[in-house]
Parts: sequence; structure tokens; C-alpha cells
Amino acid sequence: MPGTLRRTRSILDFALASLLRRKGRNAALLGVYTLVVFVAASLVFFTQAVKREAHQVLADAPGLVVQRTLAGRQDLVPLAWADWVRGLRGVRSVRPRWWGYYYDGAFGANFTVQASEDAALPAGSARIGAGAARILRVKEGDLITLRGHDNLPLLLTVQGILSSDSELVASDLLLLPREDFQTLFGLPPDQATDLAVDVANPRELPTLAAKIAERYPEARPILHSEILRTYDAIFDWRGGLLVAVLMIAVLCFAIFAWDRAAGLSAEERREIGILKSIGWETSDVLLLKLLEGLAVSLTAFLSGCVLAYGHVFLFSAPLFEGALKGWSVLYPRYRLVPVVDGYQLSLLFLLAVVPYTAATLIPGWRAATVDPDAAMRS
Amino acid sequence: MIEVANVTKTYHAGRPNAYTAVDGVSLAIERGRLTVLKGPSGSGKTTLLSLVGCMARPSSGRIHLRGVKAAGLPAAGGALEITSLPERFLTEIRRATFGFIFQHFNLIKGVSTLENVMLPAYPLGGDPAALRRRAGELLERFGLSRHAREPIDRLSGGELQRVAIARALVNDPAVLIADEPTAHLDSHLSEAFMALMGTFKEGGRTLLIASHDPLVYDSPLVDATHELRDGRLCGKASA
Amino acid sequence: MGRRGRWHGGLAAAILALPLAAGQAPSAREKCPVCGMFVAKYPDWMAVLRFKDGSALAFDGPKDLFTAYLDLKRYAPGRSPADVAAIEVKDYYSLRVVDGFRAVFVIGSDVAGPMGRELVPFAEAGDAAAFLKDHRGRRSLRFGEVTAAVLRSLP
Amino acid sequence: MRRSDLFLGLLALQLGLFLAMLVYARRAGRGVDPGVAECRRWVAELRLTDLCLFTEARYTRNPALADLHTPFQDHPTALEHFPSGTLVAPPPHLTSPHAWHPAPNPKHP
Amino acid sequence: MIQQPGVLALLAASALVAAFLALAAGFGLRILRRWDLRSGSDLQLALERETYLVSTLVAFALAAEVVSLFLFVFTADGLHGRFAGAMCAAGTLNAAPGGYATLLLKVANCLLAGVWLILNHADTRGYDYPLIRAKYAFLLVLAPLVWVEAFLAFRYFTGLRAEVITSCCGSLFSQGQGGLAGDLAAWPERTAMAVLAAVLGALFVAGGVLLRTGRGGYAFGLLSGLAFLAGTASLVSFVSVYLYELPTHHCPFCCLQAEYGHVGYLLYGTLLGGGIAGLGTGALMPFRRRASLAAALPALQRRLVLAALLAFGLFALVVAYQVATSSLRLGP
Repeated sequence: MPGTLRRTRSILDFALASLLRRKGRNAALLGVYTLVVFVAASLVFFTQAVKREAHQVLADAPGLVVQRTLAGRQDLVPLAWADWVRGLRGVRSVRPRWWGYYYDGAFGANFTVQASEDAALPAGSARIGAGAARILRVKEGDLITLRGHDNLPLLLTVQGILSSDSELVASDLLLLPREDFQTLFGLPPDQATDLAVDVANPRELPTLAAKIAERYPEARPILHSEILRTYDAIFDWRGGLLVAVLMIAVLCFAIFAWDRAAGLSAEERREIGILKSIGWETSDVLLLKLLEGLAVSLTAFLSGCVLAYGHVFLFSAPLFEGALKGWSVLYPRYRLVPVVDGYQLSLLFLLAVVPYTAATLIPGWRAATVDPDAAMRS
Repeated sequence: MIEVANVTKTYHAGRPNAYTAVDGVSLAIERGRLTVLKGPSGSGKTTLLSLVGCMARPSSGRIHLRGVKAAGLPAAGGALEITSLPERFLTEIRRATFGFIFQHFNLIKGVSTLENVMLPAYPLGGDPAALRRRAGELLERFGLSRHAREPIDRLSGGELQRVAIARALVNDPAVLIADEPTAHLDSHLSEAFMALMGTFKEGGRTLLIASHDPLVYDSPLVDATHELRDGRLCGKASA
Repeated sequence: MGRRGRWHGGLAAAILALPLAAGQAPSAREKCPVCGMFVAKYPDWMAVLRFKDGSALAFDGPKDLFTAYLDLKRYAPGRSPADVAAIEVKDYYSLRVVDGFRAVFVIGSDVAGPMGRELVPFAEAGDAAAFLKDHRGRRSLRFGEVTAAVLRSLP
Repeated sequence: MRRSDLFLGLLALQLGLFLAMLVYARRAGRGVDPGVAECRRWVAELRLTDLCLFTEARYTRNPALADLHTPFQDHPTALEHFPSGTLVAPPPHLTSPHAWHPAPNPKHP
Repeated sequence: MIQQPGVLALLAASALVAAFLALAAGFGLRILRRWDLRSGSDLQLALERETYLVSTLVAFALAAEVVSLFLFVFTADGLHGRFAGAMCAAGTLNAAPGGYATLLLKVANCLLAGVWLILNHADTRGYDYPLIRAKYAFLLVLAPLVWVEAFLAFRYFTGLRAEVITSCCGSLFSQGQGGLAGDLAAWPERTAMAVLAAVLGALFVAGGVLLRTGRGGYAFGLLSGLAFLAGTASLVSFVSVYLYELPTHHCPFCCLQAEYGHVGYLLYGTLLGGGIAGLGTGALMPFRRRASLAAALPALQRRLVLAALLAFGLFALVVAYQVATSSLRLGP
């Protein structure tokens, strides 16, 4: 065994020497490769982390949200529904929610306005999310003006700003007392946006949803598990789409690698001929080519993953911010809790290292089977 | 040591560009002697060297090696028949038995002198420190120590050949094969080369040189000469 | 929990009866004396058997509690049904701890507990009847009606 | 110093960083992150249902509560709204009536 | 079809491996038909060179298969949230036809590719290519299996639709359920333990005999195969139960998760390694009398036997440790 090990190390020595001799080209290859791994790994890390974050953060979300649809669009829910739902077995509480969107043309931001049940929030005051405060450039005690449905301005004193730790769920929130919410949007008093239902035993949720849907055909109950599944689906589905796009990049890269390995220069061909003439065997040359490939792909894989880790978890994925933000101006500042597991790593390995190795396999073999006497006959 | 019986080598057999480089050659090379293959270029000398040196397999005929140690191979009456062995085994025999000095030196550019000398031993998996020492000693013996760390590109023709010789010796082969060794040397260096061959012969190595340089085949060190023309032996072997 | 808990699991199981305050959640390491599962993983199904001396056994479901209660010789040697001070089970709908002696249990429903088919406990007979209808239950039983034969009918 | 030693050292360094990243991620995943705890508090208090990642439209701000017939979101595979629209697909419960959910199976670890 | 990064990567890898084996099989067919060692013709030289390519291709395929085997289980495990009723990989694999078949074929192909590489290694030790026909005939069997696997994987993943109601491992691997999985789970624990102990015991005896006398290689190979099967079956039947300390939980996938210290990798890794080495030993037996292998083969077989015994021994130790330290007591 030590013989095999020493042979591998000696051949590795030579593999590195031959990589170093073509510094420029191999550095370019390594750079592109690392970049591909970096982008793929960033994407995978980011989507997995957001998925898990969503699961953790939304663990205490309502067990069931009951909406009403009118001609296929979401509509206000009559408060009478709440009373009926409250009477169902297993329901612990039913809390109507009043919330909506408010577009502020001056700042170009889309805020989420929600009525707060907090008694400590007197009429004429508001509590706002950290991102909203940033956009509006206000601090505690300042005044903000919202334009009501009746075109009258609604003046609110900022009574508090939500902590920056909560930005992932509350960055764009404007929390208003219920009266102000109703004034702002002119909501009928006996209706709410939707109902948040909590149950003691989550096992009972599907049964409850079925009962509600049966009683109110226009109701749309959304289960807690469906909310969580939405985030899985979002980041798997379109994450997969991006990976499909990325795979084209990987493919291009593999073709590049193939070309690079197949288009051996006369110089390299001569070198392999020399090696074979001085006593290297086909499998030695194959090993040489394999080690050359591994040296590049392992370096690229490891550094790409580590860089992606830094990008996503230390710097909150600034490269994706543009894509996630869209044309909105509000973007939460958050730090994701690192998630790296075997699934992601074996996925990245399969996506990054395997195609490259595959692409260089046959050219490597072709190079390795140069006739040993070719060097003599040249 | 080496017996070549009725060996033919045809390249591209069955195709329009088929070409028989060696045609029915039989000869014997004896241990500890200096044998020269002479003939004009294109006469099949190089091909015959590559057949004898286990680099290629003949299209027909037999080559037997005597006194070669090879694990896992059958040796009938001490002679090893190498004509139909897989490349893997041919390589194993080759690197244990033969050292090659090529016409164009065949050194690898961009790699240091020392490493060039060590290269043939890499696949053997021997102790790297011992190998380095051995290569260093060889370089010292040929007066190349000060170039050990330099890339090969900066060396002169004579130095290059001495590096090539050092490389041929690094696995301590029983047979040295040289193909047109003096083609790129001036007379002075060619004589020095032959003197060196003389010391190897005294050291007990078998030498096989292909050349059309009179300085080589007329040298008093030569024990036997075989003349090749158009792939066939012509005339009697002179001993 | 998980692995770390397991290394100490043997220790915890050795101490069979632990004092549990009323309604108090069992420790993460406490295991069901019948099947050996971690009780804390299934808080919704937890059932507790309290003895008069203050000690208690926690189970991961009413089924295992009944298995033990009907065979105390085996699961709590040296004790008899007369030593039992209270039985606590969790009402399916409210998940509140209720008195097991007075609870109603539904069997044969489509709701499965950690050990498969379960006796689903209810504080109120009305709840049990509604559950029986919603979840296609077979029948509801009072505490005294639960026998070894009933347990055997629950795989 | 051989080249292979240098390279293996470099590789070991990278591998070390890589493993450190794994170990750190596992440890970070185990404890409760203060940010996560704060978010959970607000989710519980305000009965929130969604992350505030994309705020440009209502179906991206609250993807789990999106309408079946939101403008632009007329086909699941349409790239209706480029940047975040590529990330946000209609929630799965839109495509099938959730009321037919089967009773959940027994939980296991 | 579910567009998930893992699924895409798996399909791409399957396609790649299938293509590579198609290539290898093509070369194999050519070698089987045209091989003539006595000839020094260009064709023969080209064929000999192709053997290097084929072994490289198969080695690559094995490596890719092993990585994708893990990714397959990970992906199936990660997807369970998308299917109502699925709680781990076991449920996801049941959500569309072909899930289990793909997994089983993946495992079988890993084993076969491993054995092929062992044959190939032995072949390169002989100066007259002693196994050349056997190994390429074998390759022609292996390649269609890989194609079937790729096809099944494709069908499985395209057949996956979210919202499919599936059974989770709780119902799949529970007693009283029909089918192979249910039967395995219903296997009485003591019988399963006894069978595993007997097979492993016999394996060690056979290994000892083989090491000492060089006889009984076929028996050893057969027993290795049996030990692989018995080991897998015992994982479903009783090891899982002790491992999870849940008397009803027979899932063979949960043990891969962090909660159980990833002990599943050790168990499956040792089983797979032991199976490959043991079956390889058996597969080499017919060639022992070849003159060209007389020197090399016994040494190779010894190494393989030692490796197989080491792997299965480790497996047995881990299982014994799990059972001994588990605080689960079964049944009334």
C-alpha cells in the first residue's frame, strides 16, 4: 500500500508541476470553475436557509387562516363567520385580522398596514417596521402622513419602531390602532380581512378546514402546513428553475473543460509521449490526468463552497438582493442562520465535480493512450 | 540476453498507407556487449529499437529476453517471451530493464533538471528521498549538480544529453538503448559520449545503439554491428 | 435531545417512578415504561398514572397507560390499583389534562397516536360523540369498559 | 518542501475551513437564534403568515395567501414579474381544494 | 415533475452514468467480438487501449452512483414535506411508481459495479487478460440494469406530483402491512436476530477457512450476498426498532439523520463495502486456476476476504452496540 500511496504522491507532484507550467490557462479555468461552484452553492445555501428560517419563524403562525373569496378574488370576511367558527369543537381562539397594502407614491414603497390589538397603542399613533422607518426616514416621535380612502390625510405619531431583529417578518409593517385602520381604508365595521384560527390540537385542523369549507362554500381555509409548504415550493420550484439555468452554465463549463482537455496542444501530446517512452504506463498517465482534474475541481469545489458560505451567511447574500428585491424599495436586513447539510453538499458535488470529471475523462484517456514509441518516431 | 526471431512490424496494416518498417529481422544481442544497429535514416533502426525495448509489439515474430526478473510472468527456460504481453507488463519489464537515450533527448520543458531525471521512477512508488539522492548522485557524476534546480530549457546540447543519460540510468537498467545519440552533437561531444558508453560497458551494462555516424559504429568499443536497410538486415553481422 | 438523550436513557429508565407535579411535563429523558418511547416527544398524547405515595409513571398514550394499569404486577411491581391516586389523560380537543377515571375514550377512529391505534380521550361525552362522527370511530368507552380484550383489539 | 506537500497543505486548509463551516452551521442550527426568536414573537403576536422578503406586490408579499386570480399571476409557469416573480410560484393549495386533505398520519421523529 | 435542484442533479447524473455505460458496453461488445490476444494488429492494440477507457468509465460510474445514492435518499427525505402523509424518505419513495425500484436498483448497481471493478483489477494482474471475456459479458449485463435504473428514476421523478397522498414509513414499515416491506417488519425480532447472527457466524467461519486453506470461496461469496440481504432485512426488522427506541418504527431511512448520529451511514457503508468485497471474492473463484493468475489471485482474495470480514464485523459490532445500549424493551 505505501507503494501505491508514494506513486500517487509522486504523480501528483508532476501533475501540479504541469498545471503550474500553464499558469495562465489553468488559473482562468480554476477561476471560472470556482465562480460556477460559488453561484450554485450560494443559491443552494440560500434557498435551504430561507426554507428553514421560514419553518422556524412561522412555527407559531395561525393554525388556520380563513379567507373569503368573491368571484375568485379575496374579499372581506363577515365577522359573523368568526362567531360560528369559534363554536366548532377544538377551536381555541378566532382572531379577525385587519390588514392591507398601502402604496406610498412619494417613496415608491409598498407597505403592509395592519391593525394592532395592542391597547398601549392609542389612536393617532403607529408602530412601524424597521425597514419602513428606514425608507420613511423617521424615528420615534416623528409624524407620518398617510392618504386615506376619502383623500383626507391621516396623521400618525410614530410611537415605536420594531426591533431590527424582526425585519424578516415585519420590515414593511405599519401597525395602526383599529379605528385608524378603519378610517384609513374606509372598511365596513362588521368585516375583517381574514380570520386567524388557533386550535389546541393541530391534528384537528384538516377536519376544521373541511367543516368551514362545507358551511361557507366561498371560504378559503389555508392550513399552517400549507403556509409552510408554500415556502418549500417557492424555493424548491423556482430554485430548481435557476439550477436548470445554472446547469447550462455548468454544461458550458464542462464543454470548455472538454475542449481544454481534448484539444491537447502538440506540446502536451509530446510530453505524454515522453512520459510513456521513459516508462510511464497508460494507467499512470490516466492517474496523472485524474489528479490534474481533481486538483482543479477539489480546489474549486472547496473554495467555491466556502466563499458561498461567507456570501450567504456572513454578508446575507448581497448578490441575490437585486433579484429578490425586484423593483420594490423595501428590503429587509436580515442574517440567515447557517444551514449546510449532506444533501446540499452531495448535490453541489454532483452538480459541480461530476460533470467536470466526466468531461475530462475521455480526452484524458485519449491522451494517455499515445503510443509509447511515438516520442521516438517523432 | 535478447533474441529477436523473424520479427516484422507493419504500421497501418490493411490500409492503403500500410508500411512495413521492420521485415523479418532475426538477431541476438549479448549481455555486456555494445551492439550497434547501423543504416541510413528510415531503415527501421528506431522501430527495431522500440520493439526490443518493449515499447511496441511486433506484427509477427518473437522476441525473447533472458535474465529479466518479472513478477507474475511465465519464463520458459529462463527466457521471457514478450511479444504478446499487454502494455502494462511490457512497461513493467521496460522500466526495470531498459534505459533509453533518445535522439531528441525527450526531456520535459519547464521542469527542473533534477525532476527530469527522477521522472521514470515516479510510477514505481519507491522511497522519494532515496530517489532524490540517487538522481542527485547521477547529476553529480555528470557534472550537472549546479543545474539541478534549473529548468531544463537553459541547458546546452551536451548538458541536455548528459541529463538524458542520467535519466536513463535512474532505474539502474541492465540494458541501455540509444537512438542516434550523436546526431545533435559535435565530434568532440560525440567522442565524449562514446567514452562514457565505454565506462558503462565496463560497468557490465548491455548497450544497444542505433546510429549512422561512423564515429559510433567504427568505434573500437563496438562488439557487434548489424546493418539494416529498408527494414531488413543486410550483410553479415560483423563481430 | 436525540442522541445525547439516549446515552442517559438507560439511567432514566432505571428509576421507574418519578414524582411529577400535576400537569407538569415529563423530562426530556423520561420514557414510557411499556414501549420505551420518549414521552416528551408526544406531549399531546401524554398520560400519567399517579400513585398515592406521590410517585408517577408517564406514558406516551392512553393505550400504554391502560396496558400498565391492567397489569400493574408487571409494570409497577408491588403496587395495586388501590394505590393509584389519579389518572391524567389529555382531552383530544383542548389538550388539557383531564381526569382519566371520568374521561370517555373513543376507539377505532382514523386518528392515530404515537403507537398506532389509540384510545382517544375526552372530558365530555358530547365531544366524544362528535369526534366519533367526524373521525369514523367505532365506539366510545367509559374508563371501566376498557379491558385487556379491548386493548388487544387495537393493534 | 515538495509541491504535493504544499498542495495537500492548501487542500487541508480549505478542507478545514469547509469542516469549520459545517460544524459552525450545525451548532448555529441547534441553538435558538435571537433573530429567529424575535421574529417568532412577532409572528405569534400579530398572527403573521409570511416572510417579508419580496414587497413589490401583494402576491409576493404574502405568497401563502395569494389569490387564485391575481393580476399577472395567471399561469404557474409564466415569468410574469421578472425578479421575484421567478422565485414565487403560486402556493400549492391553489391547485387543489385543501378540504379534501386526508387525516394526517401518526407523527414520528 | 418536481423541479427541485436535487431532482435535476440526480436525473443529470443518471443520464450521464447511463450514457457512459452505453459507451462502455459498446466497447465491450467490440472487444468480445474482435479480441485476439495473439495478434499484434492495430485493431487489437486499439482494443487493448479501450479496456483502459472502459475501466475508467465504470469506475467513474460507480463513484457517481455512490454519490447519487446518497443524494437520492437525501432528496427523497427532503421532499416529504410536499406530500400529504409522507413523513420521511419512505413516504416520498411511495408517492410515485418506481421510487423503491430505483433505490433497489441503485444499490444493486453499486454492488455490481464494485464487483466488476474487482474482476477488472484481477484481470489486469494477468499477462494474458484472463478475465477479459467474463468481465465484458458481465458488463453487458450491468449496462442494461443501469439503463433501467435511469429510466425508472426518470419515470419516478416525472411521476411525482405534489399533493399525492402517500403512506409514510409508519404505515409502510409496520407489521400487518402486505408487501415485502411489511413482511420484513413483521419478521419476529428473535428470528431476525438469529438469522443475522447465523449468517454472519457462517460468513466468519467461511472466511477463516478461506484464509487458512484457500478453499470455500464460492461459499464465502454466497454468504456475503446473504449477509448483505440479511443485514438490510435486519435493519428494517429489528435494528431500526432498537435504534429509534420505537417499537413500531421500522423505517430504514431515519437512521441516516442527525438525530441518530448518522449511524445509518456506517451501517449502510459497511454493508455495501462488505457486500462488494465478499461477492468479489466469490466472483474471482472460477479464475483461480488460470496460470497467469496463480500468483496474484490468492493474495488479492485474501485482501478482499479481510476487507469483507472487517466491514461485516464492524456492522455486527455497531448493531450489537445499538441493541445492547438501547433501553427499549419489546412487547408485554
